[in-house]
Amino acid sequence: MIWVAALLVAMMLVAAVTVLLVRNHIAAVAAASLVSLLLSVLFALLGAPDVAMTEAAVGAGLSSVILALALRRLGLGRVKDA
Amino acid sequence: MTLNPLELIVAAMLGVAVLLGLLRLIFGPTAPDRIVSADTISVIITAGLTGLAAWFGSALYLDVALIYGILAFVGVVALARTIEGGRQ
Amino acid sequence: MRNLAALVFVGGLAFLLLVIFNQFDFAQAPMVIGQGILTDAPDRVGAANIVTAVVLGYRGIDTLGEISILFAASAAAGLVLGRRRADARRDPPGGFILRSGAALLFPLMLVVGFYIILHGHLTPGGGFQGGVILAAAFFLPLLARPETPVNHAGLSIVEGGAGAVFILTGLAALLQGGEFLQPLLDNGVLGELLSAGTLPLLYLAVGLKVGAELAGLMARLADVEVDEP
Amino acid sequence: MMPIEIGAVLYVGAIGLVVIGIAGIVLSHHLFRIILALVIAEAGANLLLVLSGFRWDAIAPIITGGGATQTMVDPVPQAMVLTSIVIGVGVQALALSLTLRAYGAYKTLDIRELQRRMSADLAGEAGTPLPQSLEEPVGGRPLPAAEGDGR
Repeated sequence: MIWVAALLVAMMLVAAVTVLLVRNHIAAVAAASLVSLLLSVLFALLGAPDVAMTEAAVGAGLSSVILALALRRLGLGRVKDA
Repeated sequence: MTLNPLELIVAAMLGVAVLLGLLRLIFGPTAPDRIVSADTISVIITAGLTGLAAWFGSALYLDVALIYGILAFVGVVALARTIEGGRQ
Repeated sequence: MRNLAALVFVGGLAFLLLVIFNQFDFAQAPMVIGQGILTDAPDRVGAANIVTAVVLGYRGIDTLGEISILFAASAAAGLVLGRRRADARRDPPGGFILRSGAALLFPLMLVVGFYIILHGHLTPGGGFQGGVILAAAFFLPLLARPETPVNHAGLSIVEGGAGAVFILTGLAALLQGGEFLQPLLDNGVLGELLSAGTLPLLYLAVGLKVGAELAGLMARLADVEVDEP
Repeated sequence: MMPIEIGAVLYVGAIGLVVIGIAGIVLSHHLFRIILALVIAEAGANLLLVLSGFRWDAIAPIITGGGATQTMVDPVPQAMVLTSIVIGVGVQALALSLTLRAYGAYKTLDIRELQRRMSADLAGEAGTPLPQSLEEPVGGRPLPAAEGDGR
């Protein structure tokens, strides 16, 4: 269990740093939703399935939908050339 | 709570898969790469949650995986629509 | 200079938090209230999910405050965003796959959402999670076809009615001589669908309210117009 | 031995999320990035709360079938975190709608630029001279005279 938890924590921290450092806003939203996803697995591991479900629903789904809608309205969502 | 060899193999495979996806998320050159990698990771993590349910021997965690699968799909669709709107 | 000060502050904060939590024994915290609730809840509230018993039974008035805060936030966001002009440009509809996928997923997501809400006292889940799924279910067709009309008046009626049901259930407990929001009715058999008194009714109200609020919020957010730079 | 190690790992994760989030809030200059950092800090705080209720050899606080009483984790922090997550998304939506309005009014999301335009707008509205900038070229701290005048 300790290795699973350590791996999850390490990936979560990497994704959190990615949110702040990545230049593209869409990628930042994707990384933030990844932080929520990994956090919800951690919650499930810690014996809190209720909280894990809420975090998965809100953090992974609703929050990224709201952020993506706002990005679209802000006009920041356009794709740069490859 | 120790893992038997089969569970260990499953956990290692899932971990390596998520790590590979994470590499693409960090170094992916374009935004669509990163969104696709986030979607891939969410699918892998759904599989991990069902594996967690098997490991704990409790069906309660399957509900979590169900919710996870549905809402990750909606979130990725919203992100994809955002990119699509920007290209016109 | 400012960044340096900020970094020093953040590092100090990390050090402070680590030192504080180093004092606690991990996973050995005394569970005074938690242990009491764990032994007391199955008999008194009758919900198999103790977290539901805490959210709606022991801390019901906190939940009322929470849905009030959520209502205030969504109402304020709607007020700030405002209405769109009738002649504003709309987004193009989605592709074929997205349109048929949304039509296919809509009833399935409704079923899953109501399942999560109504089984909130038996399995993990409940009003908040199910409400989020309902909101996503009603938002998905809007994502596929942006010209779909949104019935904001109907959403307001559902939201207000659900909130009224929540408060009326609390007042009914008050009329019967109990406390506000005290669970009524018979507890039933632990682990059956119709058990735990009024808890499923309260969670249904919470779920409909959260779903209506979030669906209205997302529809407004998708509708708002900002001039493209 | 084992419990201490895994506790340290989990606490480092939670505190790391909080610290990364706060660093992002303080160091970013873009409003959207600040909201994302707020989300991360909130997630870390939630993890810290759930960790405080965790116990070894305990199962999730849901009674399943048998009725054999096992030890369960503390349900009270979980209920609190449930509340906190849902309120967090409401706050996030409100912040995003305010951001959208600010962008509609001032056409920028950089907070320094936003503050400059906003104070210029306010000064123009009130008919007062433009307040001096608090950012000094050298020394890095505002002059004492700049405190009183202006706003």
